[in-house]
Amino acid sequence: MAIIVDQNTKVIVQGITGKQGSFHIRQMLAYGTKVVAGVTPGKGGITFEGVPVYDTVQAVLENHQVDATVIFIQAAIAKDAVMEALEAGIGIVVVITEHIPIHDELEFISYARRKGAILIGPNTFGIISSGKCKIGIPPNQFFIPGPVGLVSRSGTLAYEIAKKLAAAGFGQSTAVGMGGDCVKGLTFVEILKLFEADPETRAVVLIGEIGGDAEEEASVYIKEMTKPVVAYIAGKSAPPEKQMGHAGAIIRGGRGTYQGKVKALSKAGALVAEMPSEVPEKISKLLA
Amino acid sequence: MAIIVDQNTKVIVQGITGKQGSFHIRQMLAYGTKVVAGVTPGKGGITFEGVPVYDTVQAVLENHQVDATVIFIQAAIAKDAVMEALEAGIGIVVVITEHIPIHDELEFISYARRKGAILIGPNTFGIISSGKCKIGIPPNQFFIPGPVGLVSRSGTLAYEIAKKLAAAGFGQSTAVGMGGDCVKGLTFVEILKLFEADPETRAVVLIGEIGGDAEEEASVYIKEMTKPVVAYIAGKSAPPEKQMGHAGAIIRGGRGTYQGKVKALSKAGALVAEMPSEVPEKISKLLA
Amino acid sequence: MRIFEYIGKELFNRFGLPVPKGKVVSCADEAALAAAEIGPVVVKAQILSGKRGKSGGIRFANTPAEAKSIALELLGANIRGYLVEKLLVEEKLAVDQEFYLAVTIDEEAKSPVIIASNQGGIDIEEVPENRILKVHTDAELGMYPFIARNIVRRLGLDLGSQHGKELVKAILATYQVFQEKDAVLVEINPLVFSGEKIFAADAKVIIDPEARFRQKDIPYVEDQTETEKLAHDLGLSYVELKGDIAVMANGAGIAMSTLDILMHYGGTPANFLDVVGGTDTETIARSLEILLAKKPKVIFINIFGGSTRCDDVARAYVKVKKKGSGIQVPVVIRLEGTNQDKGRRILQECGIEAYTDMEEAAAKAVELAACAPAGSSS
Amino acid sequence: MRIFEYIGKELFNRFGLPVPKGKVVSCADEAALAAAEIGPVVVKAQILSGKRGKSGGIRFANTPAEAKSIALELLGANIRGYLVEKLLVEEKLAVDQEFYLAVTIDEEAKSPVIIASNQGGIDIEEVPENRILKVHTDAELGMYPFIARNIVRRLGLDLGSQHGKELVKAILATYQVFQEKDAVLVEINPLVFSGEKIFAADAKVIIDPEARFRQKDIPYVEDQTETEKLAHDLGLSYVELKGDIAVMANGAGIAMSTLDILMHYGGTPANFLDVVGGTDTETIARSLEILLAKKPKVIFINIFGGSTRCDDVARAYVKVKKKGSGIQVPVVIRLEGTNQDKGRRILQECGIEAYTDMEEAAAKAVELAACAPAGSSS
Repeated sequence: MAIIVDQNTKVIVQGITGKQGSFHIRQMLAYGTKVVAGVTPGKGGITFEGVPVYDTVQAVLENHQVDATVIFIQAAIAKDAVMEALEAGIGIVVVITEHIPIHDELEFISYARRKGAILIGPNTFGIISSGKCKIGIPPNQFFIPGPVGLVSRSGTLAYEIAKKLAAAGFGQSTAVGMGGDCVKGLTFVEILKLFEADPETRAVVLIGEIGGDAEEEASVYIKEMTKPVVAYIAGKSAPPEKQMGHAGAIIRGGRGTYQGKVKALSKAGALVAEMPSEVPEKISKLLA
Repeated sequence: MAIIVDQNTKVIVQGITGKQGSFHIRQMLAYGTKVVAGVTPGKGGITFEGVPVYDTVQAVLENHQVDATVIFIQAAIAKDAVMEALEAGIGIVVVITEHIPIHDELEFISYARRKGAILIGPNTFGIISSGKCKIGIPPNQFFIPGPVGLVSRSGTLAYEIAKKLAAAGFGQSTAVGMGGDCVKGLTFVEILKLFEADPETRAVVLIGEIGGDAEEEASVYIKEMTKPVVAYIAGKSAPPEKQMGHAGAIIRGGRGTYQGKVKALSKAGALVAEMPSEVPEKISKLLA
Repeated sequence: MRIFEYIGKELFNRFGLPVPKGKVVSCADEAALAAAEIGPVVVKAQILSGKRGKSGGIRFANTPAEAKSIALELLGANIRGYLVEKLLVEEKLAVDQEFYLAVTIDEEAKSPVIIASNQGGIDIEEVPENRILKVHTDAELGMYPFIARNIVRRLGLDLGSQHGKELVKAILATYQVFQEKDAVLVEINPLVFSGEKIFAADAKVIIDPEARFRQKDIPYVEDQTETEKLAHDLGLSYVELKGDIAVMANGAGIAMSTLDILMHYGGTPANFLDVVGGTDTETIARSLEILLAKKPKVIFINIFGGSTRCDDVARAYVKVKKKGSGIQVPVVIRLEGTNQDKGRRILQECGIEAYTDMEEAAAKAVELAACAPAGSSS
Repeated sequence: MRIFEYIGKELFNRFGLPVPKGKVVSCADEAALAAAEIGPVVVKAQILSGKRGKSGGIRFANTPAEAKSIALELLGANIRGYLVEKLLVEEKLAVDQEFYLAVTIDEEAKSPVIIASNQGGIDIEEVPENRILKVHTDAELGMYPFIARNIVRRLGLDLGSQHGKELVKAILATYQVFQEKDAVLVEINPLVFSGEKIFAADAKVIIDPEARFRQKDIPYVEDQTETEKLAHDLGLSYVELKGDIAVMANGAGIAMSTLDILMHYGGTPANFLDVVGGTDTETIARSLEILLAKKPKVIFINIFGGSTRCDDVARAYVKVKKKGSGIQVPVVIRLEGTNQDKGRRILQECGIEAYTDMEEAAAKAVELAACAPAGSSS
């Protein structure tokens, strides 16, 4: 078991021959992901890394069964690619692209909701069900099967902690990147609910950051969860009102502060780690 | 029984104090329709013909339960009124207004479909379940309870034939105006299906006209119906390629001709009347 | 409402769809000048009709002198019932490939539809069904580049090629014209590749007449007789026909049916006039005067009142009757529906007994027309 | 990115939302001339900060002389950390009623939200919750007049009144600016009624920086230091801080965490630098040079490779090291993730042993910074 994706998930890569796509298709294949096809307009007909390339998503669907797609398309035209996938009826859309205009994001997130599709991201590292399927960009070596569900707003911080967990002997059932932009498809709460229901997941690590109120929202649901949650929040030392890379990480009107998030999470029963290295320590105690 | 509306249907009138709305609210009340409120922006708070008037549909819904709305709003701004009703969740929207731009119609028809609402029209006389509820503009006196379901693209022609039916002793279960524009919400087929399922309806009169292919489409379903259908098609003498008032009544590329429609209907088992007066004669024989 | 080819091409140009270099001229000397500037040209009569080629309305000229002589011939000529007042003098393209492209509305699907074929340049009706692509769009969702890419792919073009990219852009631009200009049809036949570039070699654009209020920048062409224009200005639907019984009815359906019944009884209608629902006394009176001015043998007023109220119609009749030269032709009136008793009484005071049955009334009108001398009203 | 009030008002004007009569000036004489033309005026410092009123940046002048003297005082002054270079000299309105109106994005609802209150003119944070209206729209469906009518009704205005109608139009125009200009915030406080008319008396507009490529007509204000600008031109996220340990990390989350950890060990970061995923050797080298130029005591490079490849980072280090004046400050490098072994080897050839654990590496960087003399690199 795992959440959202597993060893049977058939994946396509939109933007397969681009700079990002061409690098990560290799990594995904190496991880064992069932990549059935790629899309690059104008490159239809070629084979890339052993994977057939098509001009459009529709062309793929005329030849393959597809469960999920991953978008490596430059920000300015990413909306078109996401809409293409959603319109074609693909049920899981992972949007790696960062710097997408937020008005474009609002539109395709709304359309995904209307189509009943799961949209992960944008500006996410993707999703990885350890040992089964990786859709996105995390380095392969730190994601090994295990009892910990991991969800994060940040990519590298998630890898960091996944590695520390692995070093401590704890693999992950599934790791999901919620995405670093202001608005996103799947949220903490939706992901936590899936982990709560997943028999393979015994504890959840939530990696948040300052800005927005995703962690405060998550706290409301964590209160109801039967599985333990360990949280780490980045940005304790950030000066207020300075944008720290993620558009979401703006402290606005006193909401979204480090202190507020830690308080909400603690009150809900989550264990909050001060430093990344404390995460495996806390997990270790919980699952001992 | 009746289709779509009955004596319990709670109706509001959008554009209640306008020229059309103010006339027809009286007629609807006289017919016994349960008109619970009206909407005219800027007139909220007054009472008109005994009916409370509100500024917006939302304001009505804060105070009343509503099943259906009828739109008497000028064409240029009708889309806003229809979207207002749909967005507020009203399940039956009857659009009397004619001359609405077709791109506006495409949008609100698509939105109605998305919201699962029944949209009747635009450019329709409305719907009348005889003796129970009238939403729209047909003259009251010719619509008396009876076994005939009536559906028509044209208003006055429907009244004409309803009157002739009544004179011959046949009232109507429900009469529905499909609307005279190129695109419409409820179609012949959808309405015929409702009549087929309605125990009170024993036969159906379908009034069509040249142009479009609504009658040809209807024929496909008529073949499956257990109830008899009598049809009358206007426009036998119309010269080709001349627009006859209804945007739908353009004969294009040979499709939509009088002869083609009559042939399709006859083949499907419908009895086609040459003259309006033949309609009650045929019904009379069928229901004798 | 149709617009001239050259106006359609101005729209295309505005939305980034390339058209051949060209000039609109209204005299032969201008045509020669344009040809001198452009080189070998096509001279195209600007009329609101298709099939211009087959009717001699599209001609080629290699020299300014040739262009002038063709212009002299075409200007003022009548092609397919239309007077030629303007010509489009356009660069003659070296055509490498021709496509058909249109965006219109599919009534059954209730959505816009893009129609495309790689067999352009001939009537689309003559292209085999399996060579015509129909792609529906969602009116709420609108157009996206990926939709255009799928069309181009299915037309067999390489999306990576210059031609493929140009065609994607052309489809997007065409859709934008359709969407933003409230068109019910934008048709380009042919859309051509000339070298690496794409051009809309023709432009058939029909704008939704109901959207005219928000499309004021388009110079509409009046494709109407004087009388039709008068009626349309009143907000009525009017079409001139060739018979001798003038018809007024309320509602398009009943008006069409009225013509059918008149013909059934052997009469011939002089027009189609739909006094649309809710029209007031004054408008009905004005439209009655329009009918009178055409000097029919008989006038047949067929009203089944819904929004239109019978008393308004009766009052309109009385008003016209009492005014100026009055009403000199026989008038058959049928009144039924909203306020019918009031209307009937008003007419009775005027000495007219209204009919209630439309078929009976129609038969009477045909009978009166058969008896009346030609030009009876003068 | 924020834009100046006067540029926001130009946008409002373009979308049909009235603003007070005004002129932008950059010298005191122009201010006097503007006041002479307009009458009693408000002189407003054009800086990218709120709370200008409380800081003396918004002043009233009844005469041109007064306007001149205020302008002399404000121009060149520093208000809330910003240099005042331009003033907006604007008609002083007779204010009858003040509203608050904003359109922004609700992250939790994932949709646009209109925020309105009839308690305008004061900080919206000070208005009681129950006096603030929040209405969400559907990003796909967009804005409709009925939504504005409901807001106006709920604000307690008569929709039939002139004020009611003006406010409906103002809400629609404000939303249009938000939608068409890719804004993340359009805030008007106050929106005022002066007589029968409505005016946007202030304009706070923030444009989505990611949409800058399609909003080229807006004159953006550079609200960045020189170094920040250099980094942003490379496509990196960079914020200047006050400490002495220069930080490079890949990913906003890990970069933030890196600062947290440095401070946890008693260090102070000199900056936040996120070399976003997938950045190449050249860009990383350039950003390393940017860090060097700020003369920190220590540089801490914390890379956990995903899209960013460890060998690219190592090569960038080697490149800068071998070039010109090289690298004169201690550098602590932590490499982990994609191509980590390759990266490690490259550094080893250069005599550097990369750390694998970021906390250990951070502790080392703090230790080195504590030992280093001030301005160690020169």
